[in-house]
Amino acid sequence: MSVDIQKTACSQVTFRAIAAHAILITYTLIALFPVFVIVINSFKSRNAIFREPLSLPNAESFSLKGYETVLKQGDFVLYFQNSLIVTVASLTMVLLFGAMAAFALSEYRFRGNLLTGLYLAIGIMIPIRLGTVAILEMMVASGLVNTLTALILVYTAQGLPLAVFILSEFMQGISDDLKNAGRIDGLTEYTIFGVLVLPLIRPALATVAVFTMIPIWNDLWFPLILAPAEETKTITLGAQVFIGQFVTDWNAVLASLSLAIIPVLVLYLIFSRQLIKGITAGAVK
Amino acid sequence: QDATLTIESWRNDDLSIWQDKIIPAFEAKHPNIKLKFTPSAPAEYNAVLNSKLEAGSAGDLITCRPFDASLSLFEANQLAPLTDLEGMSNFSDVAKSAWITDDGSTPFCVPMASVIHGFIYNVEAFEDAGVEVPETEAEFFAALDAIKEKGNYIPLAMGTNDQWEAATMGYNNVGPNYWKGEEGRNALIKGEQKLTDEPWIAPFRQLAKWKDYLGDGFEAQTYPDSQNLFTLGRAAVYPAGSWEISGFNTNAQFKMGAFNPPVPNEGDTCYISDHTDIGIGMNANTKHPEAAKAFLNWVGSEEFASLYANSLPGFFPLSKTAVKMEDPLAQEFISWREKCEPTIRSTYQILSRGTPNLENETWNASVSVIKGAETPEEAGKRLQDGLASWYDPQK
Amino acid sequence: MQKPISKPPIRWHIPVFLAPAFLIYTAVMVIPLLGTIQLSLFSDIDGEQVFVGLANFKTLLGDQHWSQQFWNALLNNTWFFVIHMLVQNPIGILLAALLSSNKLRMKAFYRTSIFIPTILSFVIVGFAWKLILSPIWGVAPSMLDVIGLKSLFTPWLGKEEYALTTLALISVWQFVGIPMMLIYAAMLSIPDEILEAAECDGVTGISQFWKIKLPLILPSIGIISILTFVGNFNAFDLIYSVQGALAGPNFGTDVLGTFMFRTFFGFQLQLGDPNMGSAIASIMFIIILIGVSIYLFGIQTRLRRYQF
Amino acid sequence: MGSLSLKNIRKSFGNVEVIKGIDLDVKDGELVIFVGPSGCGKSTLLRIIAGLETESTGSIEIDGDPVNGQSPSMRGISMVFQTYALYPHLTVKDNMSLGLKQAKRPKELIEKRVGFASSMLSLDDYLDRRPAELSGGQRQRVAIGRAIVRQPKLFLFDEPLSNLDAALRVNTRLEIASLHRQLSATMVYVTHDQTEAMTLADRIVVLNNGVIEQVGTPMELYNEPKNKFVAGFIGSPQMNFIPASCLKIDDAETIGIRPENILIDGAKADLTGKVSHIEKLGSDTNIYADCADAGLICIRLFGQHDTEVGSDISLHFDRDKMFKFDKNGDTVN
Amino acid sequence: MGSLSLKNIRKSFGNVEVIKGIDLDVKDGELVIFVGPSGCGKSTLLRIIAGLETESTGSIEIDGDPVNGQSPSMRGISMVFQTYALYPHLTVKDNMSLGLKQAKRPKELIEKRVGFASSMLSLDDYLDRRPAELSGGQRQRVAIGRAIVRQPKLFLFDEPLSNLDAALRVNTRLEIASLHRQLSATMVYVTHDQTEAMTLADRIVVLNNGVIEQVGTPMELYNEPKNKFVAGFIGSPQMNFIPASCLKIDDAETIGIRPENILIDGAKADLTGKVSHIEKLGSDTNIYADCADAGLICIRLFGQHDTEVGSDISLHFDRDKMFKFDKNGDTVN
Ligand SMILES: Nc1ncnc2c1ncn2[C@@H]1O[C@H](COP(=O)(O)OP(=O)(O)OP(=O)(O)O)[C@@H](O)[C@H]1O
Ligand SMILES: Nc1ncnc2c1ncn2[C@@H]1O[C@H](COP(=O)(O)OP(=O)(O)OP(=O)(O)O)[C@@H](O)[C@H]1O
Ligand SMILES: [Mg+2]
Ligand SMILES: [Mg+2]
Repeated sequence: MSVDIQKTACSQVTFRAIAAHAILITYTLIALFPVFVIVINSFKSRNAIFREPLSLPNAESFSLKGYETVLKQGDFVLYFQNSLIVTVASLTMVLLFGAMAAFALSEYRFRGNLLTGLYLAIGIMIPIRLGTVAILEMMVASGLVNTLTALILVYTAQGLPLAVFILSEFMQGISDDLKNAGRIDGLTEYTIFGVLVLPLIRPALATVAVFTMIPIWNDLWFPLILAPAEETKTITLGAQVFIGQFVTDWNAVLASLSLAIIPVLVLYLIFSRQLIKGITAGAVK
Repeated sequence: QDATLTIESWRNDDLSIWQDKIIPAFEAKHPNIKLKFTPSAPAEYNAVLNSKLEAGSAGDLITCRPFDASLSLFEANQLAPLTDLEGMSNFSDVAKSAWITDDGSTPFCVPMASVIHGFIYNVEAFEDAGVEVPETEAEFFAALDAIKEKGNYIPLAMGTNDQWEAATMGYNNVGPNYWKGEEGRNALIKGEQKLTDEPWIAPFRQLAKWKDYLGDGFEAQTYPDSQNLFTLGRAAVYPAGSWEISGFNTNAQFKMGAFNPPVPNEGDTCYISDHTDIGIGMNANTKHPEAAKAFLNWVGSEEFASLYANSLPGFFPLSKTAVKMEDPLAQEFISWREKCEPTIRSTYQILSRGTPNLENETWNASVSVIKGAETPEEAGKRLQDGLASWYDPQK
Repeated sequence: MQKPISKPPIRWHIPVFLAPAFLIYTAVMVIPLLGTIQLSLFSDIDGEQVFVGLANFKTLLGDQHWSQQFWNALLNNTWFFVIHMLVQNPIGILLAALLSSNKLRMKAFYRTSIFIPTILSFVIVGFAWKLILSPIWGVAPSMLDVIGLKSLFTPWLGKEEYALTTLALISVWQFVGIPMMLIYAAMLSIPDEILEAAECDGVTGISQFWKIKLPLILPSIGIISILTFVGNFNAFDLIYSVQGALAGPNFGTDVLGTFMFRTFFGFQLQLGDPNMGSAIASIMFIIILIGVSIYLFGIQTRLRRYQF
Repeated sequence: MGSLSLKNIRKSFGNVEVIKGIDLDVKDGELVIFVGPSGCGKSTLLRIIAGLETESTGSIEIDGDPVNGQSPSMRGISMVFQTYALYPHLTVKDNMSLGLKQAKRPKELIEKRVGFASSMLSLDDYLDRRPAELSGGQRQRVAIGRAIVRQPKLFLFDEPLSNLDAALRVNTRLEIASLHRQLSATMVYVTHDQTEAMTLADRIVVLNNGVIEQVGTPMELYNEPKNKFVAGFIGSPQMNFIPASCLKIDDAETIGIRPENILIDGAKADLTGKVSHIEKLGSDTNIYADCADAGLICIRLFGQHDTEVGSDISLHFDRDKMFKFDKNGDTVN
Repeated sequence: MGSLSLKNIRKSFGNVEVIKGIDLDVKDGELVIFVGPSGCGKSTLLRIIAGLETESTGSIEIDGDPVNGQSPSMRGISMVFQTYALYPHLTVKDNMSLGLKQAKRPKELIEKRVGFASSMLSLDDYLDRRPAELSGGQRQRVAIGRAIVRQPKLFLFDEPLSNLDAALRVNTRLEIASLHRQLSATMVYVTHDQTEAMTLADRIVVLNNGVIEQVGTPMELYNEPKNKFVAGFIGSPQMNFIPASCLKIDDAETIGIRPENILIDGAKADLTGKVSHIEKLGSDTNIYADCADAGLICIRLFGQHDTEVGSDISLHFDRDKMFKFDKNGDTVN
């Protein structure tokens, strides 16, 4: 009898694992199928895309035309670089400033705390796009049009509210005793923030980084308006050239956008490595 | 003095033509003027342009949408008046009508091109079904029936997902034959006809019949889907605008022909939509007005007309001087100017100034009618009510 | 040496922590947006901006043409949100829960794969799904055919009755990574020992999720709900890239975002009307503000947070 | 330099008052130990001294300067938390040196101090581990190490040795004592361990339910407890309390006698009972006798003894070492 | 029903082997106590038994059934964690009853058990609080309560009393002992407290550095330690170790003598020295004498004594109670 128990125990465990894998694999397929469709089609000729959207590229349908077009048209390396600079710089500012504000809001009680929190949260509620004209006027006035700085400022402002919102939630989870230990150790509030709190909310920072990065990377609107110049074009804007009024060069669009996935994917992988289990383990009883 | 001019445009499609042909041609003549063509995506063009103009960061030369969109820019002092531009004299009043103040006194954009509506067909499909190019509505439907019967081709390549094809390549394509082109259009503007009148309902009646000839699932068929369907040789007839020509030429592997919208009865005068579509104007705040004017004058020249028309078959020059088309399909389209009466799209001038917007409503109505969700009469009534709600002559 | 009793010193670090975020945010976001919102109280009369008070709002809610579109958009928006709450968030939580179970292999692979749709641009997402769901190119029909359900196929994106739900599901597909990531991050911060204690208590598997993990990640679920709410009521890009600014079929997928964009920036022959556009934006803002306030004051204050 | 003075400190959590008016003066260089039942407010009081909890009323002076409202880092203290509160992402070494680094002390000094602390606490092998990879006792030692490397004027220890084994505990205790002497630092120390309290303290503060029951040197508390509570709390096994009536004494309500002051003596029996349970500790033996009216009485004998459970036993109380308590539990002289 | 058998258990963290081959049989209903220096692997071993840590090699049987690879919940155990591991979102009451609820036990039973545990642990007043609002000792008691309400066949306690005060500790200890008898449950218990180990254990397992040094009843370990390590570890204050040469004994390397077995006797002095330090515990007095070659020697006297620090002292060792150890530290008979 006892042996039976063990067997069922084991099989229950494996069953659970199999069920978990089954669900995850199913969902992974759902998630990846459309991506797969895009990627295979970016390697096919236009006719093949629409004739047999599901088939893999073969000798006949294989074509790098899309990629060739992309590389010929404009300076894609530069566009990549611009996108990367803008994304990374805005991210850094959003994470740093956002975490600072979140720390102030979640750690200290002061008059106007709630109000400040609400004020900063309002930004999540209105799309910044609505302020376009005023932003553009401001950038024109300060001579920032067609500079990456303009984009970085806008994206920082755009990303901050969400970052503050999410980070302050996570910061409340950090043991008070830990911060207190720091205070007693003579750490200033700044070092407590930098040395204790920031490392401990790494998972949250990674999450926020990912959330912030995606809309920045994929944004079309502000590059179009604030920095459409050749030298400051971003990759998404660069890809937009292939979407015409009547004729869209799907090969090129697919190719350029498939290419554009790679850097975000890399950034994502970098950040998701910060999602570590047990970051606070062993801290307190 | 040296100047660099930036051109705002929604014509992503033309980027290489500008870079390879037009700009070098111009710069050869004006060595101290440099041109930069910076198109943005067509769907965002208006919004982007307005924002930039408002903030003062827009380019020197501005590609003009026809009618109100540009008129409002002019009224906001963002487009410069071009009354005394010499090049303007090369254009007829009709050509200028899309970019001129309502009183007809001040033009503000140099007309560049118009597009003509009609039908492009797959010659092999017609041969396969043994049908001839239709002249009348009856022949048209007979041909479609025959193709459908034969079953090798989808008779009509059109979808309703994106909505605008139904109105632009449907309603405004076949419509002028019923409302007699300019005559009906002007009557509508003056309030002498209503959208519930027969000439305005009849095109809907025809559209309602199209449903049976469209492909399966046309409700979700997008505009590129339709293009692909046709160029892949799976559809016989494509309700088209002339702008498709160059794209179709590269993508289709079969012989194509074109016919103008069939007339209701044999012997009727045919009308075509020859729509003024693209103009170019000058940013009122440009730092190089002289250079910009030099360019605009050049746009009015014969050289430009011929260069542009032949680089972009399907976009027909509007200048008075006749231009010879090298592309046979384009030549076919432009030849209709001689046998038929041209007109522009019915909703474009004045009638889409209010809310509800007649153009947008027409898109929606055309789709509903094709799908059978609305009868032609209901659609007409809805459009009329909408228009009457704000347009005084129709009240 | 007796020092005088000092008042608590000014805590300079608080303004220092807040300042950078506050300044950038105020300058680049709030002030421009205020300018825009203010437009809703004005009207363009003969090229002059004239103060008209709440007239624009009256038009929006009173004029039959405007109000019909508005309510349609609001209703669609609500449905859009409901689907996300019912589908996206449970799936996201489920996936995160599965991923955070300790012994699972290939975690990183699953996590990354499931997140990939979220990093795609709307252009690609729109293209891919239109291609897949297109009745013409046969991806979805032929796949349904394989499992013998071809008869179920209809051009979902083109039918008024399905289009919005289909779009919402596409959006769920795209964004499920977000709740997943957030919940996953929250679950990571639950100390192992608490879960071990639960194991010993016989609280395992699903009941461990309900009784231990879920209460501990409740604040994150709150955040997700509010983010979903805000995100959905601001939704625009996906619908715009799949169905265009007119949000067809027959405004079946029109949400406040597309309605506002169309009005504000104009579309085709329709000229942009920043005044009415910002009136719509203001109403959107108010709706969202109400939702967020309900959350902040009604729910968030009641959610307990636990320190680990 | 490191004196501490508390005046009428009170603290409430919500409606519950947990510290109910504490007055205490700790002299410079003194080592004061707080003892008291679990939940009586020891940790809270320590946290108030550290500035981590704001007192509801009352004033605190360190070194003669009022520090109310001052931040913990300004007060120049070190604290060992009952929950350790280690920095989970830092190695043992960094946990210990962070405070010094922050104070920009020279590298060599930091090395030296950390080296000293880690060898004193036998942590040398673990310097590069993170807290999660340590055993409970090792974590506790890191927490102690972190406090002592900073050598402040005032140390606050909250049960710093509770997870250490006997040998290490004795060692660490001795090290803390010598640290105390060397640095002549003031220390406030919470412990549950009688031995620790008795051997380490200059003075012991007995807390109960948020108030101070008695303050005094260990021997004062042991020999002259002010009341029944203190008498029962100090000394292990606990003092036996017997209704005075059982012993026919009438100037008191209750008689207290420590287990070690009871003799087993058939001749002069004050009470008789039956052996109910025996605890052999090796060096001593505790015998529990059931004495009818007087209840369970514990007798502590030196060395190892074999007494059969259930056998009869006669107890003689050393009159000189008896304590008398009145109705309120106060000591009667 | 609740027997436990460990065979050659080993466990490594990365490269470091912390459990180095443990064989142990615990009989049904036995209370076994693990003692050993901090970091020797006690908690790890307990966690391996619970199934929370997978052994690198070896097999575990509970009730005669191999349980390797089984999940903790299947093993029918209760555990008190050294770090408490309370559910932060549940009240004290819910913390205790969750396991029973999960097992779908009837409401009344749950009420009864929780009521019993909370009154036994003096937690009645705190039933509706959450862990964050409790003192350290209160948290620890909740952790104990949570383990005992489930009444499993095998209890695992990791230093369950370390944060309790003396009185409560004695009480809880007695309650655990009676629980043990009542339920005839098997218990494995880790403690650092000598008294706890000596009084509570059926058998004590002395662990050192991942291996078992000796297993036996408390008195066996006290009276017949197998080696110097055990001799030094059991008993407090620690046994004194003196080089055999100092006493002119040559059949051993080292001589061990417990502090309580040293007499102060000028007549029969085995060693002389100077008093260097005195610890007064009230009931006993520990005198530390500096004896030149023999080093610091601790003498434990019953009762209170006043000896001046610095005075000369002569020590006499009870020959019968001396332990002899060879070079390897093993006991010589
Ligand atoms: N996750 C881990 N990674 C690496 N080493 C570990 C880990 N957990 C424990 N150790 C090490 O294993 C050894 C045994 O740890 P364990 O917790 O079993 O000790 P313990 O006997 O319970 O000590 P204590 O009495 O201090 O609680 C210790 O030296 C510890 O540093
Ligand atoms: N945050 C809080 N909210 C409410 N009550 C609290 C809070 N913190 C502590 N208490 C209560 O205050 C009382 C004193 O707590 P404190 O931690 O000072 O006790 P302690 O003397 O340190 O006990 P122990 O010896 O068990 O650590 C306890 O009864 C506890 O339940
Ligand atoms: Mg405490
Ligand atoms: Mg341990």
